[in-house]
Amino acid sequence: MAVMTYLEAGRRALEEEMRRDPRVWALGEDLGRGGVFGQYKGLQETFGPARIVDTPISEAAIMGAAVGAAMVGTRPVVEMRFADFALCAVDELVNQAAKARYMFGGQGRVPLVVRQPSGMWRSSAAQHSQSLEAWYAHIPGLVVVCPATPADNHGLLAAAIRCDDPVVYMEHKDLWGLEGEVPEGAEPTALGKARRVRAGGDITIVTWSKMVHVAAEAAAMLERDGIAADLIDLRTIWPWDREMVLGSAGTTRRCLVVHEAVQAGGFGAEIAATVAEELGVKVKRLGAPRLPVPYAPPLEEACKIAPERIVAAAREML
Amino acid sequence: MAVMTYLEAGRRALEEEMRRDPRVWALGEDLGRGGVFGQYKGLQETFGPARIVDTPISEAAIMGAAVGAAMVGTRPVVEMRFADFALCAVDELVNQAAKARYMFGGQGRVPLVVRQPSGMWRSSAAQHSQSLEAWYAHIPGLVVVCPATPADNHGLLAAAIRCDDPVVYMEHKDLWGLEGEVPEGAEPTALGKARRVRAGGDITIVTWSKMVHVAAEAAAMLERDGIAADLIDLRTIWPWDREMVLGSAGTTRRCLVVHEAVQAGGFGAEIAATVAEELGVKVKRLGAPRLPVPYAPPLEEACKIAPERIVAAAREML
Amino acid sequence: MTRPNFDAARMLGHYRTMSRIRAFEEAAEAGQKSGEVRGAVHLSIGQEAIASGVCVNLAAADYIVSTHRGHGHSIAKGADVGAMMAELYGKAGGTCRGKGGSMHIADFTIGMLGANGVVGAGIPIAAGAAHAVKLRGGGEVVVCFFGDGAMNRGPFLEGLNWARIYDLPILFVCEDNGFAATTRTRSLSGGRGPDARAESLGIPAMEIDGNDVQLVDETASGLLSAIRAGGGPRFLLCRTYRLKGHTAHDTAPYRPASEVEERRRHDPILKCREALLLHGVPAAELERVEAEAKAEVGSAVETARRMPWPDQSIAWEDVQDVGAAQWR
Amino acid sequence: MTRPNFDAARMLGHYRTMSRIRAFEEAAEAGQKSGEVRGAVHLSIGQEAIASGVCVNLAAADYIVSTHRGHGHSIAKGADVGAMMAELYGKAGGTCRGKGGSMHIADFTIGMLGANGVVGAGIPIAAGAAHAVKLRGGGEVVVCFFGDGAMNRGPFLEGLNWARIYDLPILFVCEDNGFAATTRTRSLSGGRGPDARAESLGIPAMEIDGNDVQLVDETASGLLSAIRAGGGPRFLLCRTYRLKGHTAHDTAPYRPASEVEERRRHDPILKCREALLLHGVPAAELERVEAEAKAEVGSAVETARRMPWPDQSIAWEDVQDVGAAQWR
Ligand SMILES: Cc1ncc(C[n+]2csc(CCOP(=O)(O)OP(=O)(O)O)c2C)c(N)n1
Ligand SMILES: Cc1ncc(C[n+]2csc(CCOP(=O)(O)OP(=O)(O)O)c2C)c(N)n1
Ligand SMILES: [Mg+2]
Ligand SMILES: [Mg+2]
Repeated sequence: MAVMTYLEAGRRALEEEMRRDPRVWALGEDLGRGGVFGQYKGLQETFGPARIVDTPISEAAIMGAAVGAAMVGTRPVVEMRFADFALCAVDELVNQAAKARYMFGGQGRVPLVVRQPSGMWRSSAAQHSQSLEAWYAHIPGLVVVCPATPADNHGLLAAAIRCDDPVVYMEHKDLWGLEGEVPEGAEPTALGKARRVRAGGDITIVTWSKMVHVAAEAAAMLERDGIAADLIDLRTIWPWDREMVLGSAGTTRRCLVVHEAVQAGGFGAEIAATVAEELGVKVKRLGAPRLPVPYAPPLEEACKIAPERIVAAAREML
Repeated sequence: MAVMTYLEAGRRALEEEMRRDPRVWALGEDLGRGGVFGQYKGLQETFGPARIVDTPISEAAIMGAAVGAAMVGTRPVVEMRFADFALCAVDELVNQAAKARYMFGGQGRVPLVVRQPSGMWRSSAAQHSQSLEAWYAHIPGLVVVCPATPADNHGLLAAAIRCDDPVVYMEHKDLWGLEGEVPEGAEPTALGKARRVRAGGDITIVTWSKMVHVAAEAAAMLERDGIAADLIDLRTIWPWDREMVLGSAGTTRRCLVVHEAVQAGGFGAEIAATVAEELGVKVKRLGAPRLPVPYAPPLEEACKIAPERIVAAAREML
Repeated sequence: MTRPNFDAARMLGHYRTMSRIRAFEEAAEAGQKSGEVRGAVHLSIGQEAIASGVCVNLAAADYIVSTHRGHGHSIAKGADVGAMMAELYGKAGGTCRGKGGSMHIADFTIGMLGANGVVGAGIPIAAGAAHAVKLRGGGEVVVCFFGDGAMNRGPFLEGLNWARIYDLPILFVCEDNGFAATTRTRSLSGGRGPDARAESLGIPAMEIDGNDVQLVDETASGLLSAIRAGGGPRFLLCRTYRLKGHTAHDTAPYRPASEVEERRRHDPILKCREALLLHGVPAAELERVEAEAKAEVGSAVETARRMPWPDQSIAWEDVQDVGAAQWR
Repeated sequence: MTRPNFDAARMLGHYRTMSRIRAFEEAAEAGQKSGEVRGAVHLSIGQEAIASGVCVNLAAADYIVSTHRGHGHSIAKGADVGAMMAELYGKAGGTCRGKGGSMHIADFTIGMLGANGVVGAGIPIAAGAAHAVKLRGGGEVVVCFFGDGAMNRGPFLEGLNWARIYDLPILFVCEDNGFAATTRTRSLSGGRGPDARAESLGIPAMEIDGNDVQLVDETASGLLSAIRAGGGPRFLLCRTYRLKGHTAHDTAPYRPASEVEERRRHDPILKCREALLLHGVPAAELERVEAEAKAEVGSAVETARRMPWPDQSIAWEDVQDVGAAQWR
């Protein structure tokens, strides 16, 4: 066990995987200088510029080249800098990486990881704040991961790198500095398995990424009122852990889904709809209003979910 | 009233709007030759190559140029050929067109229409068959329209062209040849208003695009068994007609949503989740499995929804 | 006039490859017209010399990346014509198990990394394949085929720049048939052409008659040697002509019959045939080659026709490992 | 040495514009460091001559499209410094009502169509604005600013080709400060440079010292005249240097202090000052101009500080008309 930041945990996972497997390499802008958030710090010194590759501002080629390089037996880790810039490479990710194995009848595989730092962070406004996990969850062929803790940013990134599928890996920018314990020498975390943050029998709260921490606050507030929330950190958005979610909601008969992304068409809809279909119990979602993320703090606030709102929503359902 | 195809109805709407408003123009590949499906036939002869613009294979520039041209007071109609190719222009559509008005504090507007022919058609396989309306519905700033009939392809395209917001306009490729009556000289169809295809009190079926016709078949089959479906063609996916859907589902207490798109993370989830949240009634969705669309007919079939499946799903809910 | 460096056996090989491609394309066209071959089918009739002339210089371990018009490249690289035809027919024994069809034809066993339904998308993919080769210190080369229309897509710039700055073992082959679908490419392309663009990105470029298979072969051979020697990327612009429409359904009314007539006289197979005859290869030999090609393709069609459809259960295979059983 | 064609009044105008930009950038930097200015802030310190030299040749009706580093362009085009500063402070009176911040600074009233958070994204947008101008038969021109790093993005090729083939009234201005964020752009760019790429797309290109405001002004003037006369697009490559880090938080440890020191001697404001003094403009006059610039910006900061936050209700405005009230 060692205490480290979410950022450092990701850095270590990459470093360990690169040591373990010489086929693993990383590519993206400014990686030699440590990457835009410092999450690659020191890696080029360790592995050299051929394995920690500084690229031009060519998102389409970064992603497209990773597809070709993955097909030919290497395991690229693609850095997109901000999830928003991955929108410059959607053909490459969605039409190529996600579909190659299938449309070629299983001949080729595209084992790549696309790191897409996501979410609202320091008033970054409309083009640097998006959370688009729902998009990628909708695309057959892709795995989608949203780690919430240092331990998971370590264990899930390792798992993503070892995975033979293309994985969209969405770190939350506002979590870089979060500290937590990371088990040493542990096996990678299983993809597709949720984590029960705290157990409770009164209401199921399903969430992921930064909202795990906001929801944990809310759960603590509810607890003070004697309401026990079963709080689930989904961790992997696709495939999502239906078993844990349906199991919990079947017991509590109430399922609240909370995410930072825009609520309309967000992945919360998938979960709520599934729970309603399968169990016919109460469901509710909390997500951002359908607004581009604004710059000014009080406006940005309008897009955020405070613990109090989760508490209020949970109360309404009881 | 005149009987015409879905394709011709769209062609006429564009022609009429171009006559009405000199700021309207269209741009895309091979438009001078009528467009890849013939939906622009004759328009370059009528309006000249400056208003029906043949473009290079530059989807990013087609969309990006349309954004700039819209900001400066013209009203471009962008042809993307296949919705799948619009994935080469996502930054331009999602980071630029959708957000410009907002992030510039209302200074600029981007009144453009992006025609994105969608859906499965003649074994076109994974890169020419996608239905991605859920993506665009998730993006603040965008209007999303999916016409199902010739009358609507006329009335909604006219409305989309007159709209001051960027509109993603998704014609279904398998409907081009569908014939139907189109009222002459009618006002554009209101965006955001669903159409009740047939009234019934037993179950609400919400659908759009080609699935309207499949669901109508299913409704006829159900009727033979004495089950009256309230069949709603959503027409506009964002904003969707919550009022009609919730009104109907409140009466029937059952809401089945059917769409051609992949079910996981499809827009059906939004509707089902909303209905469950607001009314606590039975919901169910039918969409494609999470598969890239395969080529061979029996495989492609696995992605399609037959009327019988709708009937079975409806029966289960009763 | 006889030609210098004429190698009759090698040229006869080209004649065979080109005849096999031609026969395949004609069968694909017929299949599309009969409705047995679905989806969009893009024929390379008239462009066979490029595929044959380039690929003869490749080993099985070398890679190619292709376009929507990919049958010829696949055959020239060594793909099995029977499995290819089965793929077009959407049958279980197709190269892609019936999941891809013409636009996604691929054969990874011989380094054919796939056709592509998106114009220009193969360029960064090919650059990435070459990047991987370099990364693992391999000696393979990658050939990236694309059409003149692709020069106006952003990935052209990004992919070529990529190959240049990382000094990758890749040959870019632009098949300039003058058209992007129904539009004359040059009317919508600024500057001198794709070769000038490649040069502006620092990649040495050459322009040749792509209908002269000997010339394509010799030129590609030289360029590939330079690449194998560590010389970095090269660009080869091949002038050619698409003798058929854009797709098998397109009758191409947008170009004058006289133009097509004129170009038919430069049919690469015809040219190759003339050269072979001139160099003393008997006509009977050529006819035998053609007949064999037709017979091979004919039996491929028959086999494909008789082959069963893929079982619907395979629709659920090859999507992904993680969550493989979770469809909704 | 005195300069030919020296117009003291015009140069004094440049001195004023550049001083106002410099003062604005220094205040933005301070605001970012104090935490009052949020988001990412990219300073144009050292690059002011390009904005001033180009924009002095534009009328209010002409358009510009900018980048993430857009303060200078906005000021040179005539945006109100007070409203700009309020925008950086996220206040109600900002040019974008506090919704955009530095990276989305814009002022449509004076034809400033927006900064952009996505590198290269402005290029097709600018081409489209010029397309619209041509379509409606207007006489305006569009200037598209972008950095050297943008030359490696696909939209560079697509947007320039677009401007060429439709013969649009647009001047592309590449501000080549040698860096793309923390990386030296040339190390990741094939070929001779962005001007060579422009030429390969058929657009006449020139390269000049972008720190010499008189030269920028004269060159831009000539190019814009050609464009206004219907000559189609032009490309101007301006060599310059970013005297500060990539963002206001970046201390730029990746470049030697000696290099920055060297370049500081080519500070465009310094150069302009020397020229003015040499041509007899009194130092006091220059100091007055600087003091005015600082005062203007100082009061803009004070006003911005005191200004109220935007009311949260406006978060729901400016999204879209259709479905404006439907948030979920
Ligand atoms: C990104 C994209 N845009 C448009 C299309 C439609 N399309 C398919 S082939 C083609 C023409 C391509 O021309 P070229 O690259 O010259 O290849 P050719 O067909 O001549 O072999 C077009 C426009 C596509 N497949 N992908
Ligand atoms: C598509 C995209 N990729 C990456 C970034 C991150 N980024 C912002 S500015 C910048 C460097 C741009 O360099 P250049 O174009 O030379 O402009 P400069 O910053 O030097 O003015 C980068 C990489 C971005 N904003 N957009
Ligand atoms: Mg072509
Ligand atoms: Mg720069």
